[in-house]
Amino acid sequence: GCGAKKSDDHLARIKEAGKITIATEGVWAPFTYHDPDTDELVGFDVEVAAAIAEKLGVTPEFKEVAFDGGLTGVSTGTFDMMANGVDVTDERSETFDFTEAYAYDHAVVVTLASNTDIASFDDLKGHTTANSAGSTYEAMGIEYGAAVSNVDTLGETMTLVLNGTVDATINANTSAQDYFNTTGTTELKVAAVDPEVTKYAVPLAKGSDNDSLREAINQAIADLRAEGKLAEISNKYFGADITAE
Amino acid sequence: MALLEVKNLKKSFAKTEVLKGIDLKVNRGDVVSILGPSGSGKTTLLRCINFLEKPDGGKLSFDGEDYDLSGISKSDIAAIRKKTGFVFQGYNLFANKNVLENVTLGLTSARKIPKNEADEKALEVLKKVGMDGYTDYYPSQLSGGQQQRVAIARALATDPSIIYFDEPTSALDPQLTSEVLEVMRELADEGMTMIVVTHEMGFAKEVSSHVVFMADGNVVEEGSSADFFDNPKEVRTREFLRLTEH
Amino acid sequence: MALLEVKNLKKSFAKTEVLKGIDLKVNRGDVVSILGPSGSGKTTLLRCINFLEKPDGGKLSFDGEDYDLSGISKSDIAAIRKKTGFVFQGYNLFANKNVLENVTLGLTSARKIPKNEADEKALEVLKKVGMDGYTDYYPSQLSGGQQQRVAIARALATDPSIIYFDEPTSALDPQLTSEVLEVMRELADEGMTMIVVTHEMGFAKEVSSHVVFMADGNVVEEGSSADFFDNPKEVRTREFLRLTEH
Amino acid sequence: MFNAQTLELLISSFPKILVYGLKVSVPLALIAFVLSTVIAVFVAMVQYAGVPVVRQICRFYIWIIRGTPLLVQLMVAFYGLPLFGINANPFLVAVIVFSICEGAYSAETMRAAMEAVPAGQLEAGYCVGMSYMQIMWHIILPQAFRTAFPSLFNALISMVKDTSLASSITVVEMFTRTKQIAGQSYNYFPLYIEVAAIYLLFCTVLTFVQKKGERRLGNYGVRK
Amino acid sequence: MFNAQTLELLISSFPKILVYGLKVSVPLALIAFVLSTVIAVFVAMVQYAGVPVVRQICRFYIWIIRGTPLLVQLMVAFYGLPLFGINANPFLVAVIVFSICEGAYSAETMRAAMEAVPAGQLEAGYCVGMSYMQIMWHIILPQAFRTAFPSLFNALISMVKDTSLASSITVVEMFTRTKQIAGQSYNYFPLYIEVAAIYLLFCTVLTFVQKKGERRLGNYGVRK
Ligand SMILES: Nc1ncnc2c1ncn2[C@@H]1O[C@H](COP(=O)(O)OP(=O)(O)OP(=O)(O)O)[C@@H](O)[C@H]1O
Ligand SMILES: Nc1ncnc2c1ncn2[C@@H]1O[C@H](COP(=O)(O)OP(=O)(O)OP(=O)(O)O)[C@@H](O)[C@H]1O
Ligand SMILES: [Mg+2]
Ligand SMILES: [Mg+2]
Repeated sequence: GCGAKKSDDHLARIKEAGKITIATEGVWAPFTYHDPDTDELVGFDVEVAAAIAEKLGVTPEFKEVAFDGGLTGVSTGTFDMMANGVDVTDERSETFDFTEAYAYDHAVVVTLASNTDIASFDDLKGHTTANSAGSTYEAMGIEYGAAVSNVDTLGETMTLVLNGTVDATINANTSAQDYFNTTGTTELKVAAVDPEVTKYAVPLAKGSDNDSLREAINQAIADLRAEGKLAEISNKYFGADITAE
Repeated sequence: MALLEVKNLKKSFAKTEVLKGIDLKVNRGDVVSILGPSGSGKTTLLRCINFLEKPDGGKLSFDGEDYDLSGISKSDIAAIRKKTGFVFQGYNLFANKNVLENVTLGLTSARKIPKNEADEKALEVLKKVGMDGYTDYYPSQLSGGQQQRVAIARALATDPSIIYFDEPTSALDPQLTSEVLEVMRELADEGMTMIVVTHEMGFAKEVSSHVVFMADGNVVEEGSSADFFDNPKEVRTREFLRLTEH
Repeated sequence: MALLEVKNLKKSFAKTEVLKGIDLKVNRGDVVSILGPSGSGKTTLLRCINFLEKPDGGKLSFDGEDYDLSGISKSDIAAIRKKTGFVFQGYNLFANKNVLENVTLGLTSARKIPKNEADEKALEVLKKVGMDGYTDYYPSQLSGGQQQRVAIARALATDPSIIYFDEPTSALDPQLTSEVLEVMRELADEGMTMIVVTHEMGFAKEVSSHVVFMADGNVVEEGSSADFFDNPKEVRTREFLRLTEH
Repeated sequence: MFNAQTLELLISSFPKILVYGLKVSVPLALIAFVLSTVIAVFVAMVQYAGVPVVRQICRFYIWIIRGTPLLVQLMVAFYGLPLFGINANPFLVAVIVFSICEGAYSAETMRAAMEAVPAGQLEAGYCVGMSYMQIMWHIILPQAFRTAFPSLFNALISMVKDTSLASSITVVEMFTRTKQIAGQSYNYFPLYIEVAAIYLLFCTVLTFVQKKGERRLGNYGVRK
Repeated sequence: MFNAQTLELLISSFPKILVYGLKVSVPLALIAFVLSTVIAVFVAMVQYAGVPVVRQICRFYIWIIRGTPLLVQLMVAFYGLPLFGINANPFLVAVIVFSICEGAYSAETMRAAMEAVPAGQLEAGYCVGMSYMQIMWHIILPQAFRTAFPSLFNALISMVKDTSLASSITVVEMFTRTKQIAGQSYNYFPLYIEVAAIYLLFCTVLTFVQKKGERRLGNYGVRK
């Protein structure tokens, strides 16, 4: 409540409130989206975050928000954490303190099934790709010498490939597979897989205030992994276990 | 032969008949004053013979050609307008053009006269109305009397066969009124054909050759200026003349 | 004792001195006409004594109180305005209010008079100017003469000690002018104190008790109405009277 | 892309999207419209009257607000406030930010409309003994409002669509709701057309209300 | 969040963002502004003159365009065109869609401005023998443009910010560029403030140009 002196420890405050606020987009299947039948917020990240909250002994309170807003809110303390398939890089680790990874993924190149020009990431040089601005995949495209266009959502990127507007898109293997499954398309294929691993983790605001919370979440992830819970959730959404390295 | 002759001109707005069959004849060199109470249709008459309003019926003969007023073609309208000038009660100078451009625009744009010729002509007519010192003023920088004199110059510049004036002095104070009436008096002396809607009895009496008195959309009385003022025949005319002499 | 006395009123706009030290005295029941050429400062004088312009200097005594014109307080201005009425050349009726509201607003809003009393008073003054049949008309639906009569009613409604008129008929045609002058004549007959800036020589001659002739920011000549017109002393006055008789 | 399945999706999603329009987008825009108009009237009056210091503050407000993106304003308000210990409801923040933003634009509209009222109206008010505020209230503002009304309503119509920016501060409105539904099937295009049609519906209704309102406000007997 | 590292980020990103403003956002807005004004003049003239069928088409255009979100218009154009075998350059599509969208709003502004030119100006033009188009060109449009200029410029200032919507059709402009940079470190907030400051800079310049332009267009000797 207002006026009462707040604890200096984030975890203590969360426990005191009995709830943890979790930012998530809600528009990105199968990580965070609305179930077509029940309309409820579901997804891999949503269930993992709920399981973490349970381990912390508090109720999860999801806040659906655009990606930029979610991260900003974590850094300013509006949200306690974000669960949105946020992938870790060194540079981002300077802005946020990340927990241990709860899932692993690989970047893949998606092209038209009929495409024969692109069989590896190196083949991207001189071709056009599309990705959302600021994503890891956009950076990869630039790195491999592709001309990158920007759009907002996975659906739009795939549309561009299908239209022939761009030659390829780089995305998470998980997302690409989900797109293939959901839409049933046979016109697209995975043309190349990046051996490098992408780590999904929970970003927390910088500062010693968060040390105990990070510890607790790390512990929760370890426990959930040991219990097989993470694998269970992963199988439910991806038909595969992506939670082990 | 008359320069302009109107026969049985009719005009209604919605349900009200504003002109109920006007006949009017103007010879070259005539100065015709149109008098009448407010709402009698004087402005509407002038606007109809220059097609700013569409007449409902009537015949017009102008400069030897005959036209059917209700069915006249766009090109005939354009042709007649090129031979007439119009001076509005509210001047209607082009707000975005200076004095010189106001006068030359009808020459350069409508008649494709080269700019230097048009400027020459404009200076000539501006001199006539005493406004040649104001070529680069905008209308908003001039007094009402000055604006009206420029409007007269604009009408003169195209060498019209006839000029229509709609209450050219009614928005002016007495001194400015004198200025403008003086210019019109000179035009009359030079033989310009004019139709003048006016409330200035002095002007109507001294300058005009004919007077037409309208009421309720009809011509009630007309005649030579001397006859009309010295010897009005109709009751309505006498009543009107008495009232305006307050 | 005079109802209103102005001493040495001065007013400049930017560099030009428009009023160069005006003295003016008005007794209860006087009707003072102010004449003068365009630009002589007549309007500015009226506007200064009702504080629509801020005077640069001078003394005012009004209804027994003395004020310093250049340093007068807001509350004094408000107090004086509640005892005066102003009729503008351009009427300035409230465009968003109908005739009745135009007249009552000064009562209900400025003087907190109950609505029914205000309506009663408004109908009384509207009747006086012959406009009681138009209570729910908007200004834009009235002719110029009708608007000016409503403006007079609006000024009358607050029972002012004096009414200022600034060329109340100059925007009107001769017939509408007669209507308005008639109303003013009646007011004069009833003993209303008035200052009237006008170009209507007939009105100045017949109705007013005093005439003030201004030129270039000075009072050139003043006197009783009869003296002024029959026997003007100054050259400028005579010249002016000659010119306005075109 | 346009097959039976898509049609079914469009039909089933229509009420879901519509309800977020009626529940979030339209109320947000309407409340912000009313508040922004209040702000606009105040700011316009301060400038019209030339109140010394406050006038400069109002100019500064207009400069800053018109010069920066609404999205950033929303984020500064929502994520900046907690830094000062204020944890406001996101819908409330959205309402306030939209009001403040639209207020700056509308203030300029209102000011122009007030300046278009002839000076004689103010003077006539003084001459019948009314105070400045009485004249504003009874004479100047009603006339200015009549002039500004169509522009203000135009702004309202724009605002209904701009509410989608509120998704950056956790307000799920009609457009974000559409994205949620589209995210299930990756079938964005048809759903975007559908939401555009719903916006069009709202705007048509608002345009109709505007026409009625213009007539209601009256044109004071002026023939058009 | 605001530490030495953030400061360094802000400094290093400033030129990167600015260059996309100068290279994309501002040119896009300026070109679209010019084209939209041409459209607006045409559409306004058609309505002013009351050209029968074309007038209805113009009303329909205004209704559709003002009623639907710009984002959807962009996407329909960009993703819809390939369905007809047209693969247009995204910047070109953005220019066209922004022009068409802004054209609808500006057309209403221009129409109101034309209707505000006194009818006597048209009549006086006829009376000196000018044709309808000559009167439009020399008299009505110049005066209307002078009146509409501040509103049109307001729209331009808004458009500079709205260019960010072009990101949905692969055009990287200033705001998307900011997102790209922020995406590397996820340090959104400070960078958003920075981009807002750059927008403010542009808008300040545009406001200045507007003032100059208003003076240049002249007010025909009217004292203000
Ligand atoms: N556009 C119009 N629509 C409807 N009625 C009109 C229109 N123009 C004029 N009238 C009406 O036609 C009648 C004649 O008007 P007109 O202006 O010709 O009179 P007028 O003799 O010039 O009067 P005034 O001396 O006041 O100028 C009036 O009753 C007027 O109300
Ligand atoms: N607000 C103003 N700013 C600058 N000059 C002004 C202003 N008002 C009036 N003047 C000038 O002051 C002088 C006197 O003007 P005023 O309107 O008082 O004259 P007037 O005697 O009423 O003339 P008229 O008979 O034309 O109404 C004129 O030269 C006029 O240009
Ligand atoms: Mg007339
Ligand atoms: Mg005056």
